[in-house]
Amino acid sequence: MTDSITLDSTDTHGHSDHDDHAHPTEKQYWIVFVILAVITAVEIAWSYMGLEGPALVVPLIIMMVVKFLMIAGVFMHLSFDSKMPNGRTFYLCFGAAMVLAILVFLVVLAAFEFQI
Amino acid sequence: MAVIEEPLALPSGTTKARRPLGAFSRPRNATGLVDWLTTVDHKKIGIMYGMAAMFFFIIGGVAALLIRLQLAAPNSTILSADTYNRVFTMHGTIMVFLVVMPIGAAFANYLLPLQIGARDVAFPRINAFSFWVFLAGGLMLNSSWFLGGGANGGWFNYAPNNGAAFSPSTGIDFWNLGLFIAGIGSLSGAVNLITTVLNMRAPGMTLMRMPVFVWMTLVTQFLLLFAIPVLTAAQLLLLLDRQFGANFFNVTQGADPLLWQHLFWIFGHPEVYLMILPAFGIVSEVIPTFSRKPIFGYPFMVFSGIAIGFMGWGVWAHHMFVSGIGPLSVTAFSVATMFIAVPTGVKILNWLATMWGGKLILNTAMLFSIGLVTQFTIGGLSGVTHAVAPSDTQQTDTYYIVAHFHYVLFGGALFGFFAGLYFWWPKIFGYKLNEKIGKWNFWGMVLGFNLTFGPMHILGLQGMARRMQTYDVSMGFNLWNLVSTIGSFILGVTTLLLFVNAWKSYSEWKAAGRPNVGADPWDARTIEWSIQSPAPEHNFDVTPTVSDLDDFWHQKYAEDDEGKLRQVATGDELAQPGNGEGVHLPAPSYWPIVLAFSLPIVGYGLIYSLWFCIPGTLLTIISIYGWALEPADDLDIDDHGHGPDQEMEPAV
Amino acid sequence: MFAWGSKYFFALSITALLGAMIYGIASGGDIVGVISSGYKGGVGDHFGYALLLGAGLLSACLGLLNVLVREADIDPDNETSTALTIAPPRDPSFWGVLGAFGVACMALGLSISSAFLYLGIAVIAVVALEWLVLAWSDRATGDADSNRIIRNRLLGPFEVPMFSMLAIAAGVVGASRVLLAVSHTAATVIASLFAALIFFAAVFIAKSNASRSVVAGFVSIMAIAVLGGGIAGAVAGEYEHHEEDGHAESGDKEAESSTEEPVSEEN
Amino acid sequence: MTAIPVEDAVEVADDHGSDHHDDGHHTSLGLSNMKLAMWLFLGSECLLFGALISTYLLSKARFLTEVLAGNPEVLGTLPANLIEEFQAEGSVEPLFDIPFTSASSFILLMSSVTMVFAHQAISKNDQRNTRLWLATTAALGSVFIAGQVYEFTTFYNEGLRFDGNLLGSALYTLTGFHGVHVTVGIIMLLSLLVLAFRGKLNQDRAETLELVGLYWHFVDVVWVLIFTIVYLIP
Repeated sequence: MTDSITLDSTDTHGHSDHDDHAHPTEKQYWIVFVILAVITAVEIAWSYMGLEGPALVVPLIIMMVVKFLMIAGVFMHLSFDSKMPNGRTFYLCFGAAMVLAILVFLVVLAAFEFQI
Repeated sequence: MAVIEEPLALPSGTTKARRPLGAFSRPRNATGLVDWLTTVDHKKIGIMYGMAAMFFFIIGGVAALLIRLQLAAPNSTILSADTYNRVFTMHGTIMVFLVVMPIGAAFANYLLPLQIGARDVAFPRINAFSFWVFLAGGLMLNSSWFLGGGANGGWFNYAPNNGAAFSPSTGIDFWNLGLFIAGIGSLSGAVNLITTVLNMRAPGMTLMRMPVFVWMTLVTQFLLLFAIPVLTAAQLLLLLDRQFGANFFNVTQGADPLLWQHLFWIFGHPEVYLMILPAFGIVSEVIPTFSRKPIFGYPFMVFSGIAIGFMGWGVWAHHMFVSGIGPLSVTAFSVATMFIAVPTGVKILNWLATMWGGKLILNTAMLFSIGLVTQFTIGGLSGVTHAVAPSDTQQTDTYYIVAHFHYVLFGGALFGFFAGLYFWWPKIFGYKLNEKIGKWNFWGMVLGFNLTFGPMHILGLQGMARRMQTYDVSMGFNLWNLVSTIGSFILGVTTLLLFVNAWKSYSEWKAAGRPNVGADPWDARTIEWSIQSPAPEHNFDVTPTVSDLDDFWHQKYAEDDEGKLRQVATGDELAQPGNGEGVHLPAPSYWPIVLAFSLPIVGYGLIYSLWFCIPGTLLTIISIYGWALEPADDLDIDDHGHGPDQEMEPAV
Repeated sequence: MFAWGSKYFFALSITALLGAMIYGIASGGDIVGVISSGYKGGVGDHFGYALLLGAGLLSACLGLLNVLVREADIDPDNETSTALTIAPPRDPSFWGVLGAFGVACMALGLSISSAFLYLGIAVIAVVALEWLVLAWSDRATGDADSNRIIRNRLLGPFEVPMFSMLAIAAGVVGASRVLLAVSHTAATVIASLFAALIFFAAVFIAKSNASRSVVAGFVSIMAIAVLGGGIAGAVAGEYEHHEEDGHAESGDKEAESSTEEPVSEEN
Repeated sequence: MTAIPVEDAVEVADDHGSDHHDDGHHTSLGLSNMKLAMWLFLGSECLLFGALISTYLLSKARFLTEVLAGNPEVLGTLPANLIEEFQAEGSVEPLFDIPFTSASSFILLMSSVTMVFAHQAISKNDQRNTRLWLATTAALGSVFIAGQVYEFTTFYNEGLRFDGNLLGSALYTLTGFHGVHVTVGIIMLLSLLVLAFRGKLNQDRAETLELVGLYWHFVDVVWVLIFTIVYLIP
């Protein structure tokens, strides 16, 4: 199973289970792992820089989101599974929950801020 | 799932020899009680959901009548203040969690696979588990009646009153753990039914060809899937507070008890919609059938349902306008709440437009549907008055609120469910319910219902607070409370006519030698009417191929040369004969019920003695593994018999 | 309907339940409390009562499962052949040894610490269960292979999760004792090194053709390191962070690294 | 892999069930039921952890307000040195041992990558490496849990009690709940390992392993959130 077959066969059959062509290669996993490790290291370093307020929080949040997306996309195969027919369903089910959770709980925390 | 498939059955009738993973064999050829306890048939599970809900309905109804009896006259002492607190709390809890939700689940279970042309749900064993765990939770909740009294903090059990300091009796523990356990059932049911709708549809049944009921159930299950965990989280905090001394709602430690209100209502408002949407789905099936017209604006029906589902998440704080959440929050949630009236209004208009110009057949099912449209509209209108924050500030915690939510829940949800019962009864049990008693049932309920809850609007505006145990003569509440109590007894008696009707119709049918009611007694529209009544165990002999919305109706009626609509076949001519030869059904299993009833043991352990948790947890773990390692006697089970309930591996 | 396997469990259940009541009353409970499982009034010694009650309920469940499941399953042909064939010799069993260990633990617990008592009771309970099922399944049919299958079918759901949890518990308790016995910095370093060692050893094994025995050797050395380190750490006690006494800590660290390093080279 | 017969590839439905053939062998969306169900379950878990994380953030904020205001009820639940540090920093950061937690985060991250290798191995029907990676993942998970036991013991020794104040309740609940999820994951991995050693975990069951993997990665993702939100942002 070479890479060219991977690309060709992805669109022709939709069996997610057993369709291992669509999944990333070991090399990709290693690259992602190294990137994740580096981001984590940067995060920790950033937290030791003595910054305060948005300068501290915003980059940390951005790095957290990037890590989240990389794990969900590559390790959990979301970005690969969503390329197959109807594969976006996984994406939508999980994404809807995620967005809902973020919005709802941000509103809750905001409501406590604005409370009398 | 399995691409590498093993032969289903050899011609000789023997199956290929295989080595199961271990564990116990599955029950085979079970009959009688064991059959019901181990069944994984979605129809039997649906019926059991319905029966369990009716059982709890009677308990909740008795509680309601006790409340009304207490309030019939001023300074009444029938119930002590403490008992009164317990009775109204349990009434609310039972009616919401153990009656309205499971009746919705009953219809969803019975009808969903039939309406999408499936053999069963995606995970039949999880389906059985969902029911049993709901029942286990419900029974545990109700066991509190005998073990020191039920919960007494209102159905929402606000913090910090729900803490051990203010509610030292075990009632709230039972409330907490019972609903916790029942919530597991709702959650697994939601996962199961969503998978079923998305993945088990018959050929040609595209999303926009699904009956409205299926759509509304799908939205409902998504609401459950996302709302239940929030309640579970809140209950976890309460559990840790009460049983393990945590401080989440401990005000002396600086905790903010509003956290409970937020979490509860983030769950609670979607909960409101997930109670009413199945009923909306039911009347959206009944009204077109008896108006002899297709549903008006099908896409609008679907999208307004989805819109309700989404917007239901943005309005929870309108339950908290007077709790001090601040003017900004009040304004934002007030506006959001007004907007949610729009999709609901769209639905009402669509039902009216469906009936408009139709040849209405006013049988009991249709009457109950019209009852929903009218009564729910009244409740919806009083709901809009709550959206207006200044007005709501006056109405909060008065009987006006009680009137409002009974108009939407009883007048809405329950009328819808009664419509559904009268409509699908022949499909489920093989005989029609008596129309004469049915009409008594309907008109009696409308009368009793409005007599009970109509006056509560007035009482509320007069200033009668809800949850108060009694009132003084001088307060001027006497007349309308008496009217309300009289109404409630009319309502109670006429509601029981359903049971009378079921019994009488059955005995007449039996006396007449069980005549076949036919596959399609109502000349209905959707594909569940294309199979025999009662629905055979295997559902469809051949999986239908769907090419239209209301496919069955389109098979029966076609346009002739002049463009006029004519009947080309009757439902009974088109119906499948009900021959299940060669159909493999998922095998029954002991494990769902064992697993479900192992959870309350842990629950009782948490309340009484942690030592009880040990056998409970052991039994839970063993049954999870017994389930996961259960051999599939029936090879067909491989394809849709397993669920990924965390620890489960497919037992091939 | 009740074959003797289920009778066995039911008898056990009744005995245990009766025992629970007698024990409850004997240890100061009252009769109503004992019968109502502690709902009304005292049950005497909670621990012993709950244990016996739990045992009774569990064996009732097992008996019920037997009736429902296992006994419907006996092949009549094999059933009759039981009488004809001589029961085959059992596989070598370690349950007896483990049971003796449990009794010893219990005896130890009575004089030293209640933790040993509980451990002993748990071990004895497990051994009793295993032994009962083994003894019973050995007579179930005349065929040793199907007997073993029957045994596995009954005990698989118990053994797999129990094995998993014991493995986790051993690893977690052992490793955390080591971490607790050393300073914060050392804990961080040890945890990182230990995880990195596992990770890179796995990568190395995956890439190489390391033989089964090498892998098994590595795994057992790691296991011994964790358990041995855990015992050493537990004996050394928790590190006192405000004292300058790093003696036990450095000793532990050396012990850890000295067992680890040769292994990675070996691979 | 090679096991996919050509007919299957052709037959699979690619729009909403239009060529759905028989009961359940193919699904309307062409997606696996179990995988869909797993994603839905994980979706609901998002809401659960969302609620717990917000509870932590709120409780921590309220706790700090009380500590800074010198509420004696709250101060009484903590040793004096912790209170001084909290008041000096204006945050609960002095409680945490960031280097150690960072190591834990790396360990969990490693276990995620070993999990995908296990899935890759079983996709290639490589029994040896499937077992190897399953065991490695479980071992790394156990090290993480051991780290959590260490961390909890340290917090406890420093004077933070579960039933003492808001911070203790919220912190132990959130991280403990995550730890329970990791433990359940390890139990699942070890169960798979037992099946693998009994020779029952073959390529047909790659999906089972993938589902456990999804759960495992989700738990890792939750830790990514907790690590940043709880530990790094004061």
